[in-house]
Amino acid sequence: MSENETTITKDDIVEWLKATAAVLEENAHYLSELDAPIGDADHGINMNRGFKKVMSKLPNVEDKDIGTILRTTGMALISSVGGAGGPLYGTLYLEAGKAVRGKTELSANDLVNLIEASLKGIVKLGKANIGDKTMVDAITPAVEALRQSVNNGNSLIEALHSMTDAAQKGMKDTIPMLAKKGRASYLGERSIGHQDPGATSSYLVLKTLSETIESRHASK
Amino acid sequence: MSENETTITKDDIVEWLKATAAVLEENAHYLSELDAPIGDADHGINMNRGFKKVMSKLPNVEDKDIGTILRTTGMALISSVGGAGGPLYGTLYLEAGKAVRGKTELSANDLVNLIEASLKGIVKLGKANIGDKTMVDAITPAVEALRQSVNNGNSLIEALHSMTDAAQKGMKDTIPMLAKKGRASYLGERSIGHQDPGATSSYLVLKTLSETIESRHASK
Amino acid sequence: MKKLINKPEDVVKEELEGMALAYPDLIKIHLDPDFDYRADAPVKGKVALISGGGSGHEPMHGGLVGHGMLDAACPGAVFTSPTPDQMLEAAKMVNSGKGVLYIIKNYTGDVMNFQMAADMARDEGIDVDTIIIDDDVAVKDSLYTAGRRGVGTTVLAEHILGAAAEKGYTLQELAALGRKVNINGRSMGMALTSCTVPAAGKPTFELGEDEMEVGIGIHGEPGRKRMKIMTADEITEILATSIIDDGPYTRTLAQWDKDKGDWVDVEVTDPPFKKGDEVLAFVNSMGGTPDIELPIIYRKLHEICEKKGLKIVRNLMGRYITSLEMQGCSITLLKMDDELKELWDAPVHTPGMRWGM
Amino acid sequence: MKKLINKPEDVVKEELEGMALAYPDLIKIHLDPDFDYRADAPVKGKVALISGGGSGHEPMHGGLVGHGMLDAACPGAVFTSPTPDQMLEAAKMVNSGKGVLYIIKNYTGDVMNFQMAADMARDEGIDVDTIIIDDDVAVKDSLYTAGRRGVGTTVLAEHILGAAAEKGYTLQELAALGRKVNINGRSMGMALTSCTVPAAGKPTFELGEDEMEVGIGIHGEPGRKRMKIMTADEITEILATSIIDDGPYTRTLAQWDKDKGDWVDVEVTDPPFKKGDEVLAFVNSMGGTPDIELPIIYRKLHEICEKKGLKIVRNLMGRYITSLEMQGCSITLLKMDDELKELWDAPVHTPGMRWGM
Ligand SMILES: Nc1ncnc2c1ncn2[C@@H]1O[C@H](COP(=O)(O)OP(=O)(O)O)[C@@H](O)[C@H]1O
Ligand SMILES: Nc1ncnc2c1ncn2[C@@H]1O[C@H](COP(=O)(O)OP(=O)(O)O)[C@@H](O)[C@H]1O
Ligand SMILES: [Mg+2]
Ligand SMILES: [Mg+2]
Ligand SMILES: [Mg+2]
Ligand SMILES: [Mg+2]
Repeated sequence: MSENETTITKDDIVEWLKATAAVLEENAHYLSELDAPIGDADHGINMNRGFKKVMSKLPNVEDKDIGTILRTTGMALISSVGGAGGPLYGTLYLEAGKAVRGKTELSANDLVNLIEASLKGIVKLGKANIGDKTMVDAITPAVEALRQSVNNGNSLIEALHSMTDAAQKGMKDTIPMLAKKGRASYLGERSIGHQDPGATSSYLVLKTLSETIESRHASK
Repeated sequence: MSENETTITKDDIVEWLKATAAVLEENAHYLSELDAPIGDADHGINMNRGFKKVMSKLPNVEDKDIGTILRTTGMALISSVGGAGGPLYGTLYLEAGKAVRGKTELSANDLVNLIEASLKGIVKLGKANIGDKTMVDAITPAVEALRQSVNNGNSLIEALHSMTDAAQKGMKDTIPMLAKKGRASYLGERSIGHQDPGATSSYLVLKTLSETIESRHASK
Repeated sequence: MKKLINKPEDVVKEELEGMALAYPDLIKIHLDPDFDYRADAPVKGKVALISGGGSGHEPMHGGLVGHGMLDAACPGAVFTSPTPDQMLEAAKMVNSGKGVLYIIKNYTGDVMNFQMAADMARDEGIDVDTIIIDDDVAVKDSLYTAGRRGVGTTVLAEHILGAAAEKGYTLQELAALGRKVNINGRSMGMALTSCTVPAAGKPTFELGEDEMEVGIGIHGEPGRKRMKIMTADEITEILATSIIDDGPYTRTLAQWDKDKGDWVDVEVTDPPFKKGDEVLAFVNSMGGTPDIELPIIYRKLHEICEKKGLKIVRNLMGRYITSLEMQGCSITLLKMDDELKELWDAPVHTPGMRWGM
Repeated sequence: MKKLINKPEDVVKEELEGMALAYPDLIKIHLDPDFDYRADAPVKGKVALISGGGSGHEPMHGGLVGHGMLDAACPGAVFTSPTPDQMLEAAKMVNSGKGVLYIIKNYTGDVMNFQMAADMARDEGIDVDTIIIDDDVAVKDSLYTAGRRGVGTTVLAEHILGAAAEKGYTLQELAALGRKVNINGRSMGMALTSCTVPAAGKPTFELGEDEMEVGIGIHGEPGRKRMKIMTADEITEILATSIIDDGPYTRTLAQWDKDKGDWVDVEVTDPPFKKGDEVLAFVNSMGGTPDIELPIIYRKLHEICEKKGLKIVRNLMGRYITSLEMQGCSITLLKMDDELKELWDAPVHTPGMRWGM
């Protein structure tokens, strides 16, 4: 039970963002490839460009509170990603930042609130429903799983594992879906059979959070 | 020696032109292919288009004298081939026609005069020298061989064989030449190693003459 | 990838720099955030028009800045919507006090980024309205998807609105005119080849030597369907009849409600074309299709319009809204009236479209 | 082969028909023999300008017919010089009595066919002069070969001469002006990809994915040399310095001697560029290179000209003299003086080039 009291520090968040930048750089090509058959082959390029910008802004706010760090991340993404991904991921981090304004440490519950706020922001902006074949299809089950696991009293690490597994499943579930939102919707039936790039990048972002916390926790 | 008195009739000339049209159609692709590495890949297309036009004009003059038939051929080529080939081949037939004006039968000597006149016209217009890698390199030795063979008292058929052989050799001799005239000259050293398309079409025209006369003679 | 570029990541910036050097009397550029704008901006007493979108569609939009057209254009990375800070800075630069109209092509990313920019600009006290172009009949209609894409009608709207702005139309009048142009314009495109996004380095999609993609967008995104390649006449027939025979199209589009101070969804319906309509016929190359082929399309389009009872009263033929070096074409028909004809004929002077001056 | 055409043999005719339908106020066409001509021809009191050449270089020449440019243009089959009967009939159609100038690009076929046409036209009592454009520095100079090809300077000459003809220059003055433009203009081009002649159905040459052809002509004929692909800046450097650093170039060109009544060979020498020269800089797409790439070339060209002490006082950027869908570009520099600047700025209204009206 003491595990559940593990907290996420400002430094964890900074490390998460750095690791995210590295993961998205590594997967830039892969994400753009996923975007080719049902979009315009730029999702990985866009996200990579955005997180490069985040990395350039991060030093200015590394010693600020988590809310400020996440808001800065969101602003950097909005002004550099473009496409649909820019406003959506920008909103994800802006809303996350708002949800934990002023904090330098997050409890498991704070994390649940943070990710819930992010999802709400994305849905409000993009108006996607579950099943529309978007990033919402990865994040929604992930939030659900995280909250449930935390509520069940599992450790933060365990909860993050559940979140990641749910995100991965949500991502994979986009494959048979017919796209209703974004560029893929132009394809109608032909969008079926392809994994959504935005759902994939969302999974990677969440997985990276889980891995960062786990490895930093283990090494403590 | 009686063989040498074989004459070429108006009908032979008409058959020659028809056979030429067929041969150039058959070789249109090949001639354009030869034109690709050292020119603009159109020589066969051009000649084929030109002889189609000749075929459409031929019925109007089939019962005229050989001079008229050849002049009509030249005019048709000038107004349909375009490129360098148009004026050059047009001149070939125009000058040939002038050389045998009014005739309905040609002796071996008439034929020598006819082809010499053609060559002169081409050289005056195109200013190519022997060795410049043009049709002149096929026609010049052909004329030479024809005249010599006729002068030596060989049969017309034999003389035509000599002409064809010389034209073929002249054509092949263009391969190692560095082009000095026409489009191939832009290539400088890179024109070496390719057979000249115009020399090739000239060889085909002359070979067709020889074959037409031979086959019509044999069937008589 | 074969392109006349230096580094893929420098394409947009270097293109802007080259445009500024080539057209110093016409346009100026701003870097970081990137946009180009009229050299004489802000033009006193005139509403400013701003558009933008992913790069790779040149001359749209950056080459359509100048008298009788746009006041500024914001280029994103190739095929990627630009970011709100670009539209915001551009608005500040060209606003003469009469307000700014954002002309937005209907792509999720473009709409989101422009709407964010509009919100930010209003926060800074700039009077902003937006119009959305969604004219691509290749996309099947539905109230529940991203809807139709904005394609060829955008180019026509940019000049018509630009001419109207020069004549002194107010922001509200321009927004109304823009919406009128949008519902009266329809387009459809096709591709013979893919194109290559510089940063990707390889073709966005693969097409067999005997295949074509019909109903393509302008971002190398796949189209309505893949078909065996056909003759120019057959292709023109498919595009033209898809446009002309398309029924009424209903969707909701976001508009800013000034009184409410919020975005509202407005339901809009396109009237279909009918016999006797006067139209502007626009035959557009996707970039790689050379000028020799467009008149062959135009010729057939003219014949089809005549057969269908549409009278072509104006036309435009050339490369205006492209997808890099993609081979293919699009057709746009815009129903004209006296107002539109007069505005279309008005002078325009931009790098990519010029007449009357 | 992927093209928006019907039958290869119908391309030129259908293109002409489409042009006539698209630009009825500007041009008319004549079929068999084929040419297009100004709708208002013959223009009273004006010398008529006629050019022509193989098709596939659009908008040159057929799209450059109109006020301030050509009176007629004769298209051959793709990449094949047109035939003398075309230029003869065109001359008869547009001659106002002030005579006709044939503008000829220096290719063996073009020169022969135009000279035959000039002879025929003179036989019919039309006053004809000819100028030859041979500006391609990629071709090594020699008095004993076909000489340099006519490329980019042709487009510039066609407008400059067209403007001069509108101003009332005589045939003799126009021929002299044309020769002045020719010796002061130089060009060089390169290709990233080949092009496909419709009748041939496959690419004229093969280039590896990492290769380019430098010093290319406009007919898909191979160039000066094949090289590994380079950046836009490096390519611009090669083209620009080949042009700027080229020494004096001497050759003989055929001219009609009115007194002698015969063609004579005249020796002509181009002066090289020198520090302080004012130039027109022309960056041209070979057809398939999209608009986004040209400013990248222009940007570097501007820098090189500055470094070399050449002052760019006018420019032109776009697709004007093309090789079907070939990707690549060419650069032309034309030394300007007050006369040329004034003529360049004069109005022009053709399908492919338009300003001032
Ligand atoms: N309305 C929307 N709501 C949520 N996510 C969306 C929406 N539209 C698109 N997306 C997501 O954005 C992803 C594409 O992003 P990206 O490629 O960066 O933008 P673009 O489509 O403008 O090129 C899609 O895979 C999808 O997950
Ligand atoms: N000046 C010349 N004199 C004689 N023959 C020439 C000359 N220039 C070109 N040719 C011939 O013309 C041929 C090319 O003809 P063609 O391909 O029809 O014309 P083009 O070069 O205009 O495309 C060359 O292979 C060569 O034999
Ligand atoms: Mg995308
Ligand atoms: Mg040839
Ligand atoms: Mg995109
Ligand atoms: Mg040719």
